[in-house]
Amino acid sequence: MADTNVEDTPPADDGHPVLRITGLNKSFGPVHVLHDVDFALRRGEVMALVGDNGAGKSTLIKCVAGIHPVDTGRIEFEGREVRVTGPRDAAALGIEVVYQDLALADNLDIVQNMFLGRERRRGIVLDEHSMEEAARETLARLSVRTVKSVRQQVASLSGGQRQTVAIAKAALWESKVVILDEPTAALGVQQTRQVLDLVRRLADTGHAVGLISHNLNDVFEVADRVTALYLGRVAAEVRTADVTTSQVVELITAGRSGDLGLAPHTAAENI
Amino acid sequence: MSVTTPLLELRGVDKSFGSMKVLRDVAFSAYPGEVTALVGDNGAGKTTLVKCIGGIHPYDSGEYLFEGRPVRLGSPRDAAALGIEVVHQDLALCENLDIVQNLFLGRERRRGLVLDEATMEELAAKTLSGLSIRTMGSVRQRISTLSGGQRQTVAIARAVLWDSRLVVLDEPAAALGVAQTQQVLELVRRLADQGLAVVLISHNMNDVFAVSDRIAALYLGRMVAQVRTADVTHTNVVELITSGRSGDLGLPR
Amino acid sequence: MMKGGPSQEDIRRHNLGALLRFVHLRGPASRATLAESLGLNRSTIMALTADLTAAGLVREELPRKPGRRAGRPSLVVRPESTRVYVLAFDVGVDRLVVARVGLGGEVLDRREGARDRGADASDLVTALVSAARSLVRKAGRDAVCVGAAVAFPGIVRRADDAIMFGPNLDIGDLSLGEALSRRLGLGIPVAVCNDADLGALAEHERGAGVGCDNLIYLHGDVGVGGGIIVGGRLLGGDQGFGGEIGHMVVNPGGRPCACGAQGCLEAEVGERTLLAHAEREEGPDGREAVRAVVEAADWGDIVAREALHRVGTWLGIGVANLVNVFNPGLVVFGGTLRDVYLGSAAQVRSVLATNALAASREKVRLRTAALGDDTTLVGAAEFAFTEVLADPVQVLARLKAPEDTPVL
Amino acid sequence: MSTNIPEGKEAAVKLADSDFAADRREHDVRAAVGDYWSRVRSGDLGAVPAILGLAGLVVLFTALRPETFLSTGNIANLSTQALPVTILAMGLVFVLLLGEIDLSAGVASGVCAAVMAKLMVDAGQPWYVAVITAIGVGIVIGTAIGWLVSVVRIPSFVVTLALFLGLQGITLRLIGDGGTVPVRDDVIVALANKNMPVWLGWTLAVLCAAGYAATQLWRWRRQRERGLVGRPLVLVAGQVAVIAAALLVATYVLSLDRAPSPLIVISGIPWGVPLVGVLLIICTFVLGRTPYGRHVYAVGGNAEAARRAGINVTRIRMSVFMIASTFAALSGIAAASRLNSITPDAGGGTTLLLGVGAAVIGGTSLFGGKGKARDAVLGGLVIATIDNGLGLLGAKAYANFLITGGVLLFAASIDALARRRRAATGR
Repeated sequence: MADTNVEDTPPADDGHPVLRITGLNKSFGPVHVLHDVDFALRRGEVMALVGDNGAGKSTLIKCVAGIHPVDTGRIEFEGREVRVTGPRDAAALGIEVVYQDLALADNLDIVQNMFLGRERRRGIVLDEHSMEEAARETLARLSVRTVKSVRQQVASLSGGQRQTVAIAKAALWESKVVILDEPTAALGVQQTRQVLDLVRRLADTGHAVGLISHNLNDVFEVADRVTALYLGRVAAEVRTADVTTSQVVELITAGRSGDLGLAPHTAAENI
Repeated sequence: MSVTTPLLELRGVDKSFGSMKVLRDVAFSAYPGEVTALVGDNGAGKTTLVKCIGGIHPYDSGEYLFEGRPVRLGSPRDAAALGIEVVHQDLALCENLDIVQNLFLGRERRRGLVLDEATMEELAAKTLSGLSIRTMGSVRQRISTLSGGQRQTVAIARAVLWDSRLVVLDEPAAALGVAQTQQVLELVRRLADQGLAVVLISHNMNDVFAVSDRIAALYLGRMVAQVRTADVTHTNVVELITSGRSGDLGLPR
Repeated sequence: MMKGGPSQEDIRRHNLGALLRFVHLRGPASRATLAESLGLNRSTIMALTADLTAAGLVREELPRKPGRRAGRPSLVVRPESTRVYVLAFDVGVDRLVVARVGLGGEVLDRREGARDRGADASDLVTALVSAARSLVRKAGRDAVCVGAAVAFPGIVRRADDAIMFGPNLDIGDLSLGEALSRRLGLGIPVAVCNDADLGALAEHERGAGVGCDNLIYLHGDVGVGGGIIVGGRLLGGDQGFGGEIGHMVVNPGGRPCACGAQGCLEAEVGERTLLAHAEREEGPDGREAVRAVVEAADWGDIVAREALHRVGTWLGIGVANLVNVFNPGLVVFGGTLRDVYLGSAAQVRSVLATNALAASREKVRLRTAALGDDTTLVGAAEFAFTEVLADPVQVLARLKAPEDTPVL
Repeated sequence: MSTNIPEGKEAAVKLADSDFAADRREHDVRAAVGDYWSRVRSGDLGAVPAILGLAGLVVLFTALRPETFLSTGNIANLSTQALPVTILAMGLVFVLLLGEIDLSAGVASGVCAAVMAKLMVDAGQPWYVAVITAIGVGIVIGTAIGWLVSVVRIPSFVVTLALFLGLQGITLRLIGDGGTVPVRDDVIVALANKNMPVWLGWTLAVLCAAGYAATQLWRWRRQRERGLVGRPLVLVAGQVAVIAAALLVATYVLSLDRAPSPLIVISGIPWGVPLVGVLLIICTFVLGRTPYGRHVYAVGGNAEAARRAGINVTRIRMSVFMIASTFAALSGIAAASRLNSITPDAGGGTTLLLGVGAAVIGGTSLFGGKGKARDAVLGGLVIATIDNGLGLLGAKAYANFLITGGVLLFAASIDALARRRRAATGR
């Protein structure tokens, strides 16, 4: 039952995962939410994390980000076991999480937002020039061209542009792992395109990217692999090239699909 | 039952905000005596659609039929005049007033200059007990003393009191405990069983399956399917929500 | 009796019953409404009302309606709910309720208590009788008790109200109805019925099933009971044992059931099974424990969610079979199954959609009990009223005649 | 005994949480007291703090100045002293109910009084023309504030702060720097300085008591008739008795001769008191019994809800400022009557603060949505009592400021704490 790891046949091993989580369990008091979860993010790859509402996606991400302490389980970063006890630990390792609410200050401009809380300074003065340069350089590296000026106030940006800024902010910090929580929710088709492109480029520039999404078309478009959570367990980790959307939906709603997924008796007698 | 005409029918509704297209060619129907669940991912356009139904947003093009007759809504007042009541998530109740006062807010009964408190109180009690609402001590309780579920109940009862014919509920069970959620769900069901057309927006598939007669799924601003709940499975609905198609249903391949 | 057609007297008795039944179930009504609904002319209604009034079963008065200024008020016929009542006993595995229910269905007064799962039969009778006596004492001196019935979680033989099988509540060889009737000393028999059958009756007459003559009621307590109404009548079978939906096998070779079989619906969706799936066998049991599982699932507990998912699957299969066999218009979930259904509706209906015939499932409505926790209690009350509703004046006369000495 | 159904009354299953049991339950005195207590516990204090405060102050000052404070002369003085602040506060209650503030009400009262005085003294107009004009000026000021706040949507704090400065200039321009315009018109002066004939006072008092009793009982009967359970008759009767007794005792005290010399007779209710009484009745009626009043509470409680319910929020918002300024005009006239003159600083200084203080001390919430017209009367009496009592004690001006400020802060704290309490018990 614990041996639900379908990923026993090693995938064409493109190096060790940057982040690897094994056997993670998490309860909130009596409420058990994650059970023996294995999850891995690899350099240059987008890993989609899918699951029904309440399957444990956000909890898993918050465990990775150090917001929730884990009950049991092992977190390895670049092959070494690490302890993540707070958001600062995660940031120090180079794990950045972009949440749905983005946490941007509307009244500040793009540069100010990207450096919020980690401003560069010279003596006691803010080093505006260096920050502006770094921001512009990061945006250019990610081929973000939709923003007219880095000195634009965030309030004047569209939803897609805000998402872009938030993602770029995460990429600014020498981060190795970037995890995005539903970055395309509430965006139009056009803007979704931009953000997905950005997600792909993030991986192509050498980051390990985790993507939480409800939209399977987006997932299939941009992700290399999918981890499907079903009631707090990993139903399967598969390559997007090997499965269809219907199979992933079955993994999400029933925990199994054909040969994939959980053993029958845990998946409610195979119905 | 399928021969009954829908109370509300939208055809080919488009809606854009500036250059952003939010609804595309949406068809939607709500039938009297039925609960129609409106499901979709965040940003699929549920809220916009509800606002179009409620007359808050004008739609760009498309047809709006009420009882089979085309109507044009200019404002929420027009919708209210047709008997369309939208219960938003924030409920819009005055916490400093009591249940009766909230139920009659803006449409107070009066005798001459004076408020007719006794009649309002009687009608309020009658409406609430007609909905088998059994969880409140007194109709003279202030809203500030009520729980979230009870507030939701008051907001819904207001729709009934005003003889609404179509009630749209935006996530009525969000942020409620399970006992309260169950009560609200049963209330939603009772509304429909009394002959109202009910549109329920919900993220919770159990809630959707527990009370709905039809499910309308939005995917990226398109209505990909409107099906009878009896004919679909949980997996079908999740697939429609997450990828816009499921088997024969939804977007063409 | 041997005559071809019904006699004048039969017709009158029937009409009296119909009128009383109407105000009992639908509430106070004007003569005009009664005439229209019963298909009788107004003078007949007047005569019937006069008879019932004289018998003390109804009274006529001015309506209390909001905005009564409009129009001439017409008299309404109102059941004498405080003067004519029945005693309803609801014997659950963990919970006992005794109520005094007035004509018109209003619960006038009630006593409620917890029952220990290990308690024996004589304790049960003593508790019920003492509660009933205190209810009778508090009724007015002019009030009259016209019937009594017990809702019991077991299989009851219709002929003599003998309890044939009650795996979750064993009371031995005791004849419950007789014992209660004797100890109460009100001169009325006490009927004993299967609780789910009574639940079906209650939901049919006062709950979610008003106006639906083909319905199935599923009642969850420790076990699972069922009541099937076909064509407006309760399906009893040859000896009244019918409708034991809880012992319909849904999973051959599945979990063992108290009845000896394996994979009964009760064994797959009952309280013990749900708690076992949720890894809560150790903790408290009963209705609150079931609710706690649903609550935990709502909070996101994966064990509880999976337990509900599994139970929902079997419940869905059970409902699918019932829908295929009976083609009901309505399936009502009561007792703990209300919570289980609301917590697993997506699974129940998904299974129904894949397992039931499209034609049968298309129009079936799934509902929770509108009477809530009182479904079986209300059913007992309705059952107790049947006799007086069938022949109002006679029954009342018989009850009042013997002696005018006060009871107890 | 393992099966048990407890016997007796306590065993009866509580229907308390079903079917509006509280509406059906036979209300007895105990239940009513219980309800009241639970309301107090949830932060709905009503008039209790103000009444307790007033009683405390009376006891305190009586103990400190036993011979003067409770003398009939001082009591009459107290009632006229409370006059301007009470009227001002009554208007402010409307503004506060919306959660807004009118900082200019004090100086608006000065402007109106100055207009009145100038019209009578310089233009020789009769008193009624002057008074009507003054009230008209009040309405104009209120309309201007209301328009700026509700249509232009400038925060009321800013609008009225601006007017607070600006209107002082107008008073100064009208009266002239260092000038004083005397008010000598008999009618105006009578308001705060003359008394009603004793018989008229008694007649009015008895009429008021009877009228109050009649409306209360009539309402109670009507509820009973409809099968709605109101408060028990004993409580209604008790409330009527207490109010009537207070009314009659006050009339009796004010009907005693309070002349310092035995040669003349001064007795009767000061004319200002029935004026406040009439305003109180009107405001209570408007706020409690009319749709307009209900809408004021609704906008104060949740403007968005009110808007969605089809209430014209802009118009309601505008109207309350008009009412406040109109009452300010009346308050200015009362103040002018008391002082017999108008100075350039009329309505300035602490006038406004005392008005707001009176409303808040009486129980009106600064957060909007909660308050009654009677709050102004109770609060006005508290403010006047402090002023009067400290005067009798010969306290210095600084002490007066300190103590009044302290009382205001105390009342506002009670308001804020009660609000937190309400929020906490809400869910």
